[in-house]
Amino acid sequence: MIDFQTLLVHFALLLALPPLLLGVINRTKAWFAGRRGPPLLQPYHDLARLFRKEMVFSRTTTWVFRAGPVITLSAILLAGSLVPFGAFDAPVRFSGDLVLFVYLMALGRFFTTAAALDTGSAFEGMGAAREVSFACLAEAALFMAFVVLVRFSGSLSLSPMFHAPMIASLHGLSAAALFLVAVALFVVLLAENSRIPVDDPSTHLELTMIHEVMVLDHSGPLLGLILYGAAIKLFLLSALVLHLVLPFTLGNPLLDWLAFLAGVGAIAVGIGVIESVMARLRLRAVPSLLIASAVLCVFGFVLTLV
Amino acid sequence: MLKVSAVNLLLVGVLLLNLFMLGTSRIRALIQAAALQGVLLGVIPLLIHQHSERNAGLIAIATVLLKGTVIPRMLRRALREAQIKREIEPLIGFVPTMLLGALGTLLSIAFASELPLEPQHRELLIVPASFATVVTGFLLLTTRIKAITQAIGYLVLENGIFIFGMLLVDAMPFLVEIGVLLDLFVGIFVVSIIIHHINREFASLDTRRLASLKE
Amino acid sequence: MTSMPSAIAIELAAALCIGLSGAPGCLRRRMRAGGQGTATALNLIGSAVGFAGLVLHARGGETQILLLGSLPVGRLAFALDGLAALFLIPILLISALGSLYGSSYWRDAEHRHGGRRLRLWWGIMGASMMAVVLARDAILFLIVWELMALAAFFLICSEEERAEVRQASWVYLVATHAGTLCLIGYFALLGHAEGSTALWPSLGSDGSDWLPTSLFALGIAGFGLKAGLVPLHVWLPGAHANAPSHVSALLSGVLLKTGIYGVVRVCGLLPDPPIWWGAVLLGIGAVSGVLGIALAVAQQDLKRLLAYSSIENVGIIVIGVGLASIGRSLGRGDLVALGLGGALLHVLNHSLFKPLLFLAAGNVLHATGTRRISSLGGLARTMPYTFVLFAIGGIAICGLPPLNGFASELLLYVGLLRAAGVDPAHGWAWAGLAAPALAMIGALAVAAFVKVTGIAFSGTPRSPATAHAHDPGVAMLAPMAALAGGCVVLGLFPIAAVPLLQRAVAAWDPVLAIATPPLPVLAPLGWVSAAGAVLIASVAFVAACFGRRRSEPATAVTWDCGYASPTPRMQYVDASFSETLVGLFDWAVRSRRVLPELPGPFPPASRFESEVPDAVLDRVVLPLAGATKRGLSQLRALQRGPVQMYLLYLLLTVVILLMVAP
Amino acid sequence: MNQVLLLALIAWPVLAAAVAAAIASDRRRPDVLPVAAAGHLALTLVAISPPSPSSLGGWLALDPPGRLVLLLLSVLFAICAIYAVGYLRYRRELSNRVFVPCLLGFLGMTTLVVCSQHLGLMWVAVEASTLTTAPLIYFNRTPRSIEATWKYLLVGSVGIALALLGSFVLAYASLGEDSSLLFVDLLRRADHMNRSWLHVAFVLLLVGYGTKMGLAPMHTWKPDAYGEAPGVVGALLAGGLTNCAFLALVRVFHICQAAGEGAYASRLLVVFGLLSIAVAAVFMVGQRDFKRMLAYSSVEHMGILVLGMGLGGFGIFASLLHMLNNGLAKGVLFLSAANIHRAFGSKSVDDVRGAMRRVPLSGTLFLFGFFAITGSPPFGPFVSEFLIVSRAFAADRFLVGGGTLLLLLLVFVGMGRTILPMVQGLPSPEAQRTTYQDGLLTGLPVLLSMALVLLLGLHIPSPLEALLRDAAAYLEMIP
Repeated sequence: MIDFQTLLVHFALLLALPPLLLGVINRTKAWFAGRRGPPLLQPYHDLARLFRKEMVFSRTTTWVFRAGPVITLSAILLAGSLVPFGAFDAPVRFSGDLVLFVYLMALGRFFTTAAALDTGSAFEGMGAAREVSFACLAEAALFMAFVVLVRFSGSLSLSPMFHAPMIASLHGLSAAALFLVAVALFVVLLAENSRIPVDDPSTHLELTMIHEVMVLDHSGPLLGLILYGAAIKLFLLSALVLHLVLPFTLGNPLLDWLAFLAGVGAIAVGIGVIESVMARLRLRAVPSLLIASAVLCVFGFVLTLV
Repeated sequence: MLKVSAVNLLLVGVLLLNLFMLGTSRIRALIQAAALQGVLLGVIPLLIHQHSERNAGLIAIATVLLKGTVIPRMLRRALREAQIKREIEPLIGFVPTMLLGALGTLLSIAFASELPLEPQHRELLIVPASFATVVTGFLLLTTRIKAITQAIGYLVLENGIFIFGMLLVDAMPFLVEIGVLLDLFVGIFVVSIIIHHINREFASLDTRRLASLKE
Repeated sequence: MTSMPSAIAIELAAALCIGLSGAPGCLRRRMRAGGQGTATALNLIGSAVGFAGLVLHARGGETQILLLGSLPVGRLAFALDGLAALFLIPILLISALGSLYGSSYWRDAEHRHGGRRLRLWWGIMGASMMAVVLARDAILFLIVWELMALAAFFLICSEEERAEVRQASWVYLVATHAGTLCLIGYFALLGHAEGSTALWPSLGSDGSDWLPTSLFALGIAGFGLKAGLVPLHVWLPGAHANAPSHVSALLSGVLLKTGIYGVVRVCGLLPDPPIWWGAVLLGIGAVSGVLGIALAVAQQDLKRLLAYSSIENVGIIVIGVGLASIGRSLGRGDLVALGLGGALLHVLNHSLFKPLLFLAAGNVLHATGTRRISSLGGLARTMPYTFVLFAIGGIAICGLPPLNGFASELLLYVGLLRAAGVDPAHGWAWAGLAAPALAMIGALAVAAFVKVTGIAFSGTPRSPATAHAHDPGVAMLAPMAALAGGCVVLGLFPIAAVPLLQRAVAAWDPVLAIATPPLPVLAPLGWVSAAGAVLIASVAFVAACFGRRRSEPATAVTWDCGYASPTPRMQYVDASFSETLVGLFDWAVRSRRVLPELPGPFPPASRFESEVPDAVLDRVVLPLAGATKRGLSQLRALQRGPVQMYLLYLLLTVVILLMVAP
Repeated sequence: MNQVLLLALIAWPVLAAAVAAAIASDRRRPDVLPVAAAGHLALTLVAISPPSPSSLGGWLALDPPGRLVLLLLSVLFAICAIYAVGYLRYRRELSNRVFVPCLLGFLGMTTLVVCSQHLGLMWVAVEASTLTTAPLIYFNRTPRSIEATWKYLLVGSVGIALALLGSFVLAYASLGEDSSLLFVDLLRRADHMNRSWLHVAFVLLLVGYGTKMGLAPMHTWKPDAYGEAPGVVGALLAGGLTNCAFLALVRVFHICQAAGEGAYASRLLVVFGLLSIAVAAVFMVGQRDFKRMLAYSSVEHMGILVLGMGLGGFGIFASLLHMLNNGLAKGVLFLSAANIHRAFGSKSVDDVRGAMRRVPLSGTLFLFGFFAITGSPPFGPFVSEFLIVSRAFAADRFLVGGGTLLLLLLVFVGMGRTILPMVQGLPSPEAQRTTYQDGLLTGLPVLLSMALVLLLGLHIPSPLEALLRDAAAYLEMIP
């Protein structure tokens, strides 16, 4: 079902907030490094600049190269309309929308990687290969987490699923299960957005291993779309994780909105902290990290059986 | 009663001939023995038939003629044509074959004693003698190398079966007896022809040369 | 009611028309281009008639048996129910489109020997497959089943002068015969249990428990061999790779489905099957799916890759069947509807996009003469139409919205999650574990098809033949366009397929089907359409935002991090692309590598090679066969030649038998 | 009429043999064959239609199983007769002065086997047929063919000798008032028979006639004989002579059943059946000589015959049906194999490639013959083998049924590995030098028998079905 009054607020937040998240992360990292760091709104400036720029295309590229960022962004936006923010249900929710959510992400990945390969550059091929390879495990983990939540909520829609913890978390065992799922989801978040310890977005482009290297050849507005889409993806997953770390509502809509913003900000800070205190994993170690998160979810699943 | 003992006497002779055939090392002697055995067999029907003398007589004559004279002559001719050493070459030595033959005879007697007989055949040695002769035939067939000795083995095998036929000399129709003899004759005839060809193609009757067809 | 026999009659007429399509060509004199047009026309007419019959059946009521006479021990009994009708669609569709494609792909001019024979068997295969789904008698079923198998054999070895084709067709022949023997055992046992050769009976559950179990095992083995379930898939990759491409399309798009059809019928054997039947099927399906697509990712041969992805799709379908069986054991109609409905919808979908992909591969093979992905490249520029069609197929087969693959996988996900989470009291939670497996399959499929589109079609050509490739004529593109259209339509309006699915489910399990809400209520098919529409709209919108800007953008050489003149050989190749995943699945995939040794500081030119043998065929079956042969050849000593030995056998036989005589 | 019919049936081929022997020219002589075959076929059709003839006071008669075998024999001989004419044209270098009369004599003797209702007479006929076939095997006059003939003659004769002993023992077992060796009397007096003598008799007869059939382990003569004999002879042996021996065995088995010893006999039959299939499978795997491979296939199918007979019930019907199917399919295989042999000048698999291109008709028919003989639908053998397996399951002999299926798979693999490389691929240049081409006389008979095999798979004509049912009923009925 769709309710339009939340749709507006929802999309306003969805479109406006994500770059800010990046700003928060960067500020946190700078603070740890003892720098002042860029202003919080720096990402907005970057995007604006990119959208003004000219584009340069490699001669080997085809329409896939241009379509990639566009389709990816649209898919992510559509997925965004399914995610409940804080105490509020998502504007669009129906039984089975979790599948649509995951598969829209996959659609985005398909076109990002296809566009990367379209340039015929070895670097971007490498990035694409890693992206699709790690996604296999990340998606399995994500779905395993969803299965646990489905068993909690008895529903197949993201909004009830992620609001279920409010009721369920009273029970001790299920609290443990929820904790496992929360950790797993956080790992998935880091992997899907290629943050440390999976990938280091802040290194120089050629040296990053997964996401940034895929977009080497994109320039100007297309690059802007890509970065913007990535930010939205980060925002969405953080919103999902948020439900598990503060599984309650204050009752008052305004307070709830504030709580939500604060929570998302806190998660961003957390990401920043992790990026500052941890080193990047060896590439070979990444699969075991993701498998571990999937296994956590399986444990959670088993806990729901007893 | 007298008949019975006479028949048994003949059968003992047959058994002795079996052992001799297994033991002898000369093909000519082997043929002689087979012929003699044939003659002995020819006499038996005359002794044990109850009625129908005419048929028994005819069978006896036919048997003596075929087994005693015609077939041995054919074999001798084959032997003469094939310019080969007159010795029998056994796969396993003569003494072992004789021992096997003796063992076979004993087993046949034991086995025959298991089987129930009609009252009029109780005293007769026919069944053990028949089985023993069959075994002897098999031994000749399986332990001798020359093609012609195998033919003789087949002849002895047939003799053994013929002995068993004595039990049914009344039940078995004349026509069949003659047919059997005729088949035996033709069989040996064809065999000797093949032996002739073997000798021509391989310049010997050594069946060890006949082993090119195998897996 | 009365329309039913006529519907069957129409289908049989269509089968006749298709079956004889190749015959006129053979009547002509040799070496004269024979009846190519006739064959295609007859195929098209036949399938048109067949579809008309299906429409008639959709109008008319329930199933009736049509008796046409008798066989030595069976009857010529046919019937058309919802399940059969659904499986008829791919048969009719692909045999028509494939023959249209083949009419210019496999010209008599180029294939003097094979041409007419191929068309003859093509027709026979189409007809026999129709008969397989229509047959209602064990003997008749076995006859048409084997006819189908033999036709497939002759189609696979169309190019028998090539050694690898002969090898592949031989492996296929052994596999299919093993399957047939399993089915002979199955039907013999069934006849023993039922006392008749009528199909498809449902046993009373009071029968002794081992009988249904052994029937289930035999049936799954026999039909699984045809469907290509792991580990029975050994014949599949070689056959699909070495057959002419439109034949590959027919094999993968339709032939495998007859195996699925059998599996579905076998699961319908008991009114309340033990739950482990469904569990076993779920397991087999998940394993087939994951291993199939993992092996597909590792392949370096375009058509072998597609073949392995067929194994994956069969696995997905069998997951659905297993879910339906579980639903049957639990008495939950929603699981039956979602599981079987999803499986059958995926059958339809797969018979759209897999032939599309194989035909596209055929175009590539036709234009470049190679199936090696690593020697292709840049085809997106030289063969634009083929590329677009292949991309559509690829997106669809990954189950991505807004194309048709998504709808069927959605049904399966919903079914599995409902089994795990909704109404847990009457559920079977472990079914939930199949959902992540399905997700992993989907992600791996993305990897596989990104690899193909990226390496084979994007970038720059890696060989001169590739550089001068070009799109084929409209006669080859039109059938593919039709299939692609099907993918889009079914992707945007999956509701359209619902009535077919409902009828099929009802035919499979009438009892539960009545008490179950319709599919659109159980699964958000309407939302799928909406999401697809919105997605397309938003893409259009964002694209428009850019379309109106700027004139022609500047072009440059690909940025290779400062290296100014990249060569085609510097591009990423498929083997390196899949290296990580192959490493991840090394326990199953076991790739062979030839590493170069680099002596000294200035090593000479050396090469690195890696290949991926089939996990089962090359590592289990063939070594086993060799060992068996060696073992048996030891026994040949029994027949060394000396006649004395042979006579001894007689003597020993007699003696032994007399000893054991009572 | 009714009296002389059978005499005529037996005398006619013998007469023809005499005529053939009298003809001087090698060119003209073979033409006797089709005439004789046609006459024999006509007489057969009269004979198998009721009322059933009998003569010599019941010594000659046609029991229901006999009708079947006679029909098969006559049809197969007709097919082979046409083929032989064409074949002998390619073998002008060899005199057929012995060959043709022996073929006809073989027909006469096998007919006698089928018609004889007397234990002793039947034995005489079987032995006679053995002797008439020896020269046929020796037709090629090569050292190898001598060896084959020698082994065939020796093993066959010894086996037959055992059968004679068995006949005597059986006669002795039923000795008593008004006892005779007519089957009717034996059946009538069956329940008075002495059990232990009966067991001995059955063992000896099984081994004896089993040798003639080629059941393992008495099959050893078969690959040699079939491998060296001309293809047409192989077809007649595999489709005709072995079935006559089978008929003899079946008659004895029938007596055992009548005597209430069916269980014992059936067990032996099943054991020998499975053993034969297994041995055949073992020797087929990796077989390089395709004529020897056909010989092993014949061993296998003899095993299937006795297996079906031993399983009883509708297994008997199936076994009789399989006898027809196997006979005709063997005709296809041996004759097409002979053509391929002519075309490539070798019977080693290593030299034969691309038969479907070199001799399209023979190659294709050989391939389809392979599919038929391995029990693939829609050919005849599938129906009978399916029935036999079903019978095994119906009789709760699940291991027997499953084992049979496994062995059949092994056989399929073994045969296919040998046959497919022969028919597929491109023929070697040597193959083009031989003069042979498929002609009307060498192609049509093969096509004809293939058509019959296919027909039996799809539809059994009602008269034939009636014959089969009578025969099965006759064998199940215990007087």
